[in-house]
Amino acid sequence: MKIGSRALLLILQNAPYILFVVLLVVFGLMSDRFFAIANFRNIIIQAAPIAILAIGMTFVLLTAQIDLSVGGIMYLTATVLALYMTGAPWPVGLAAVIFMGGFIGALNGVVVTRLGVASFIVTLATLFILRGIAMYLSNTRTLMFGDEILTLNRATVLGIPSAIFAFLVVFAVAWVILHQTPFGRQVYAVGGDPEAARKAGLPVARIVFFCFVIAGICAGVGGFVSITQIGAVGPKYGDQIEFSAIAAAVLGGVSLFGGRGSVAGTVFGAILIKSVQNGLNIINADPYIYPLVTAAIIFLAVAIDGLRTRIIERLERRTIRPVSVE
Amino acid sequence: MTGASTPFLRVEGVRKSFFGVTVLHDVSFAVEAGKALGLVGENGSGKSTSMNILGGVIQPEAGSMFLGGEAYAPADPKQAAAAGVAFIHQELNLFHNLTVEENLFVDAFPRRGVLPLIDRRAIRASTEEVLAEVDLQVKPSTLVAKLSQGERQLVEIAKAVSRNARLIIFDEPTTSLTRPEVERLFAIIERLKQRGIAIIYISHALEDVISVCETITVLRDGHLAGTAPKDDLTLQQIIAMMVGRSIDTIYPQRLRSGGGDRIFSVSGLSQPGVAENVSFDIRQGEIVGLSGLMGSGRSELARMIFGLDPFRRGVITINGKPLNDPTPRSAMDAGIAFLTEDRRGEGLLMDFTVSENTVLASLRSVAGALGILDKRAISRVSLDMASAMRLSTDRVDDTQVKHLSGGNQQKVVIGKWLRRQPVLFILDEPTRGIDVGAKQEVYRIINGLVERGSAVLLISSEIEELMGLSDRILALSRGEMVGSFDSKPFDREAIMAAAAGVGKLEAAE
Amino acid sequence: MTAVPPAHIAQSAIPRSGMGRLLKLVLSEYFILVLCLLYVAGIYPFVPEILTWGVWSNILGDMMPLLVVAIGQTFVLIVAGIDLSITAIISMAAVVGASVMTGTGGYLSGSAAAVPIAILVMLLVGVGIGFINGMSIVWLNMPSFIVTLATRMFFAGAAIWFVTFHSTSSSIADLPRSFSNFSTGSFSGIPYTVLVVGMIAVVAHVFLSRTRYGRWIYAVGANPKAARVSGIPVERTIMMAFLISGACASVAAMIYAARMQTGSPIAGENILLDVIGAVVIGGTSLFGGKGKIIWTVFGVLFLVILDTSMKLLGASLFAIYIIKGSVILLAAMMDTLRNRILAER
Amino acid sequence: RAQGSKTIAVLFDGLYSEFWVAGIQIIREDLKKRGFEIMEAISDQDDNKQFEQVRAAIARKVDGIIIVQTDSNAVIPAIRAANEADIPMVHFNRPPAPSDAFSVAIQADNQKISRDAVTYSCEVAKASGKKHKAAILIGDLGDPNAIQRRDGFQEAVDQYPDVIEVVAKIPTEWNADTAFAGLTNALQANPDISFLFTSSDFLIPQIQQALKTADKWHPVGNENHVIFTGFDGFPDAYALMKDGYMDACGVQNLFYETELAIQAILDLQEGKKVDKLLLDPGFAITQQNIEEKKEEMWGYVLWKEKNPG
Ligand SMILES: Nc1ncnc2c1ncn2[C@@H]1O[C@H](COP(=O)(O)OP(=O)(O)OP(=O)(O)O)[C@@H](O)[C@H]1O
Ligand SMILES: Nc1ncnc2c1ncn2[C@@H]1O[C@H](COP(=O)(O)OP(=O)(O)OP(=O)(O)O)[C@@H](O)[C@H]1O
Ligand SMILES: [Mg+2]
Ligand SMILES: [Mg+2]
Repeated sequence: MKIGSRALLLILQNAPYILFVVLLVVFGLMSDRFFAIANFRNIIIQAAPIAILAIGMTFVLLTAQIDLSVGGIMYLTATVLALYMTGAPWPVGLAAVIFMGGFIGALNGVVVTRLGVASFIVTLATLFILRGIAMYLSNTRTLMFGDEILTLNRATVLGIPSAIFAFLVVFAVAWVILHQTPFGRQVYAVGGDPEAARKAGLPVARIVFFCFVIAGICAGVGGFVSITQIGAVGPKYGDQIEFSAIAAAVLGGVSLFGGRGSVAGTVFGAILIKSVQNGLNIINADPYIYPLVTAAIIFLAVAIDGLRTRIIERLERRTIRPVSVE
Repeated sequence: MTGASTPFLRVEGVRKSFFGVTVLHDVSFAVEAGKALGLVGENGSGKSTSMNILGGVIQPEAGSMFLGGEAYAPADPKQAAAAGVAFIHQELNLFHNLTVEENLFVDAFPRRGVLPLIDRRAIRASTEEVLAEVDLQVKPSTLVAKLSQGERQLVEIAKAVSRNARLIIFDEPTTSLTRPEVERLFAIIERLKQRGIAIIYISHALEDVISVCETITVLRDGHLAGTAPKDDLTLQQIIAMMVGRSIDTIYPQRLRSGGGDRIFSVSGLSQPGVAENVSFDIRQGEIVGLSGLMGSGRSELARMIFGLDPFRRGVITINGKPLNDPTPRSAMDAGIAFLTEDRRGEGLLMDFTVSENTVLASLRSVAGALGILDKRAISRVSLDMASAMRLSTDRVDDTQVKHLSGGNQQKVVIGKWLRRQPVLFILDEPTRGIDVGAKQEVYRIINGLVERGSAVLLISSEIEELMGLSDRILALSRGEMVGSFDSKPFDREAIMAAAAGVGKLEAAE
Repeated sequence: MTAVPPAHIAQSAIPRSGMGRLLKLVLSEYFILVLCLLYVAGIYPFVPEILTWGVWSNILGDMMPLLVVAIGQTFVLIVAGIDLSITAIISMAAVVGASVMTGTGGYLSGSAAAVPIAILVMLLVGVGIGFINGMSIVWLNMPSFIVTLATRMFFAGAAIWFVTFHSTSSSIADLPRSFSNFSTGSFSGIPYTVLVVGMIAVVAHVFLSRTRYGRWIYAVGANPKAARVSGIPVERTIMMAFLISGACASVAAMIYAARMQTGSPIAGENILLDVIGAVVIGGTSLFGGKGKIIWTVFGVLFLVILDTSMKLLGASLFAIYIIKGSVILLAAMMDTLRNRILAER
Repeated sequence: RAQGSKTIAVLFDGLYSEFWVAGIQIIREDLKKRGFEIMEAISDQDDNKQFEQVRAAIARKVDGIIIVQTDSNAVIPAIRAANEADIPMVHFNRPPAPSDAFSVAIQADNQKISRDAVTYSCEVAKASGKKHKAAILIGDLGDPNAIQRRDGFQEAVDQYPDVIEVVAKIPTEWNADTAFAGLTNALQANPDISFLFTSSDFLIPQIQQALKTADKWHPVGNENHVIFTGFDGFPDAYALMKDGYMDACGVQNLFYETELAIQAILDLQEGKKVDKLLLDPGFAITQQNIEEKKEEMWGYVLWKEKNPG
């Protein structure tokens, strides 16, 4: 009985990962090209921008806020880069993007924390505004990037493709911030119980503010990694990406009500989504079924997670007397 | 003030109002280092408010405070903590999604050198140290969500101790502690006093206040009703100061007592890990007390009967009819009412008005065709409830319950169930956190209920209360019914022994 | 979560003078309506047409589909959920309904029963997707955000796919006249759409504010545990909100399909954030337990006036985005300010 | 607003690619030159919104409407409304579905143009004497243009079953990163893809990136050259044609179409009779005919402006 329930618990606790593996096996059976190192590298490269974005989103979600403006931040920062920094070396461009992303995030953060407007509305409004500004600046044209940026896609650091490297760096920094710094633990505290956080003397407003700044920075960086891949920025750039970022985070176990989740889970969510797309590409699926399959898998993953929480709660329910063997 | 030494904390003429209503008028008191001040008063008399001012949660409109001889005016909780004031709130202030050690240091993590990284090893070490000091045996890396209420309380104390607090405020620390936990808490408070820490202790359990504190300050309606060394006061005097009249018998006499038809019964109720073969019955007009240690499964039993928790086996019968697979709705339809022990979490919609809460469990009775609600009926019904329960406000339609004091909130929860004229009323800790005056009213209400023919299952951790009210007392231990006492006067020791599971052990040997 | 300031505290303390009355109006729940008036007054010099009958009948017409979806969304937000699938429901209901009644190859092409059955089918699609949403949330313990995100993705894709089986173009045309009458016809001067949506709004308002089911919805949104202990069927209540939202979205699908005489899988594809924005601007809380139909009406009116004025101005896309975003932000900030003033009174 | 001047509503579906940006620009400038006021609106691929925009234009009593409708069926009520208000309406680039409502359509035959361009490429493939594996980047499946171009592609390759095998149909949702990822993945699955069609030239940067990464970016003549067919006739596409990376490109004659559209509006306003359908035959520009046809390619004209000399 005990061993059985522990095994069940183990399976349940790793249910999303098991689903992921099943998915991989299915795709692998359908195409022998799927199980290639190069393909996994592709998946991670392709997941990098959205994963970086979703990592930023995780900070905001952990404080029970939401940031719908990330797509707008991506679009505007990339547009500015394409228009005004054509000749600049890429590190300057990256720095500029980080700065701009952080600045816009700070604006979101100020309105949310100082004026107390719900973040959903604030970031919805800034989403419109940012996209509008970017369209104005670019005259709604598709802007191209020069070789300085384009060659980055094929560059490697220590043998690791640049996109993966960037993603690993962002992930590592985010993980350290969340788990090893006072700020990170306070993010969890604020999300877990804002009232208690206030009473405990935590600078709630400042913490939430910085989470928006981080989300902004991540949006800028994610956008930068994305443009090294696609080489251009057009009016649909970053459109609706906020939903993908949130979906990745939630798939990875982040709660929209704050205080629960981790960046590792988020990264897993992003990779899961991209694996589905990759697998469908590889098996040359009918284009019409892409959204159907993707939606079904997201649904399944979250359904399993919901079931898992329920069963684990039941298994771990406090017992006040020994459970008699039946 | 007594004593020659200058007090460690002095509060003078503090005033505070909310929405134009003054809730503290010129309140003054003082605490000496190494001594405990008891702060008592009815619900809503301003105890928590004055402590919130001390703790920097809110700011007073007038008055001054001195701490260690210096002017003290904390602008936020952080400043209060920095000045050495620790506040253990009535509603515990822990983060359930963080570990014990993280909770201890959440607002001031020690860092590793200049890097903004948490010095995990340092917090592990000092956490272990303070946990030992407060006698709490859990791993520092345990999530607080996994701790019991008592353990959480100790974590809060550990937090205060780890900060080298010089003044620790306890606001209602014992409401969810078992008696042994309470004793342990008192021992720790004693130790803290010996280390020169000043204590402010707020409680409605006046005996506890008397046993812990050197000095007692009484508040009434936000005014200072008096301060005196505890040796100069009797319990009766304190109560008289609190409520402005004297209360002789806390447990009012009932006209009719017990002995109607058997109206409710449970037989063979079992749920693995929670309850084992529980059987009992209740007669009309009878109050059956359910005693047991905290965590003995009394609340779970009540929740199973009311359909909130599942059970594997057993038969519940009410009014002669079986209640199969109860849900709260079917239980209610069968005539059961359930007063939850978690007033804030389950009892009330805090942002809603008194009248909205009052009718929540009996909407059908104020709804006409198509479920359309009769607003006038709702107001009337709620006003009736307010006057019957002697609620502090009669603006039932626009007072949100979160602005009521704990006792008044409790009255609203009870009132909302009384509307249904229940056949069986299950009361889980009906007087938790409410003052003597309010308690007496709740007792009066319970008696009235029984006199009108309802049956009551009363769960309480206050053995006095059980003995004062019940016609019969059952003892539950680890999910098993271990004793039944129906001869008044009750044998206090026997009940407690049974609840602790001792009686059974002895029998087995 | 951001603290929601207490909604209605001591409003009676305001003097009854003219100035006081204006202040009272600004501080009342009609605040967004006041903003609408101010906005119209402000924009009038630039587009005097804004005060013509033609424009207002357009505003009214444009409001209807948005409003009916927003009403459904209000229910969902009050039970502390969110329904992102509304646009997919609209798409799916529109194309399925169209496939039933289209004159070219519809299932019931030419039959007299085609239109009523198509309407029924559209409702069923809406309620069905609402049911899937509700079921997943209630039984499978899933957060509504992700459930409805998934159903949105699924049914938006399914609607596009569905059309390929019924039409060579990307939409299903040739809907019966009697159906498109719904958008063009009127009853003693009041367009049918206004009549229908108006009725839905009134019923929704009464349902929410006057019936015990309405109380269930608020209670569940405010505190599901307390609601459960009070004997409220929490699961059923959540389910009900999502069913209502699905049904409302299918009514919007009817309006769209009738108006364009086409079952298009992309009609109203981009209104999601507008709808939620309108409801929230109206004052309904995203965290549940608070909201009113009348607020939603004002919120939608505000957004449609904003949109209409942009159209009349012929503003370019970027200008629309910037102005719309700024005005929404401004409105939200003023609303927050208003609530703060109320709370401090 | 100047009194007495006439207003034309210019209602576009979206400005997602340079084609539309250039189109609206040319129309805008031309109308201004002729002294018209312009009322612009973009429907953002929402046919209901577009309907509302038409109604707003009618409410503003414009003197003519140039529209790029989102959906050929859904636009019909809008045409009827314009008919009722007696406002002439011209469809730029896309025809409405047949109906009794009156309006003038300038049509570029997406399907035919893409078929012609792809057919040329198929001939090239056939001439190589090898079999080719082909990939197509499909646009948004809800966008009729995307569907027509896909169908044109399909019709063309169906004529060459022995030469072309379509191994990858990549949905892009008109999304650059989806396209990039999709093509990369397709190349992973089928490293020997040697024939590529994109439903719009705006995806060129992503294609270039993906092919470069797979070491498949080589001009005509190189044995690793991927036979590449574009659509739209972007400046970029001209540059690639010139440098030999692209074999053929379906071109819509933008200048001709704008000219037709404006002329039609003017004629209608003067009460002249105009045909319901004005065709832009478009053409496929190929490595063979590039020199003779390039002047008709709008992308070349723009390219020349940007790269003088
Ligand atoms: N934030 C607030 N807003 C409005 N009124 C408040 C607020 N906090 C407290 N009050 C009011 O102030 C009065 C004093 O409340 P307080 O919490 O200090 O009482 P208490 O003595 O601690 O009571 P209890 O024993 O029930 O805890 C009460 O009438 C209460 O309704
Ligand atoms: N060991 C524990 N682990 C987790 N939660 C606990 C534990 N002990 C107590 N709690 C929580 O504290 C709350 C208070 O529990 P309580 O002491 O009232 O015990 P009970 O079993 O509910 O009933 P009672 O003490 O009334 O018999 C419970 O609702 C429970 O959630
Ligand atoms: Mg208190
Ligand atoms: Mg209990």
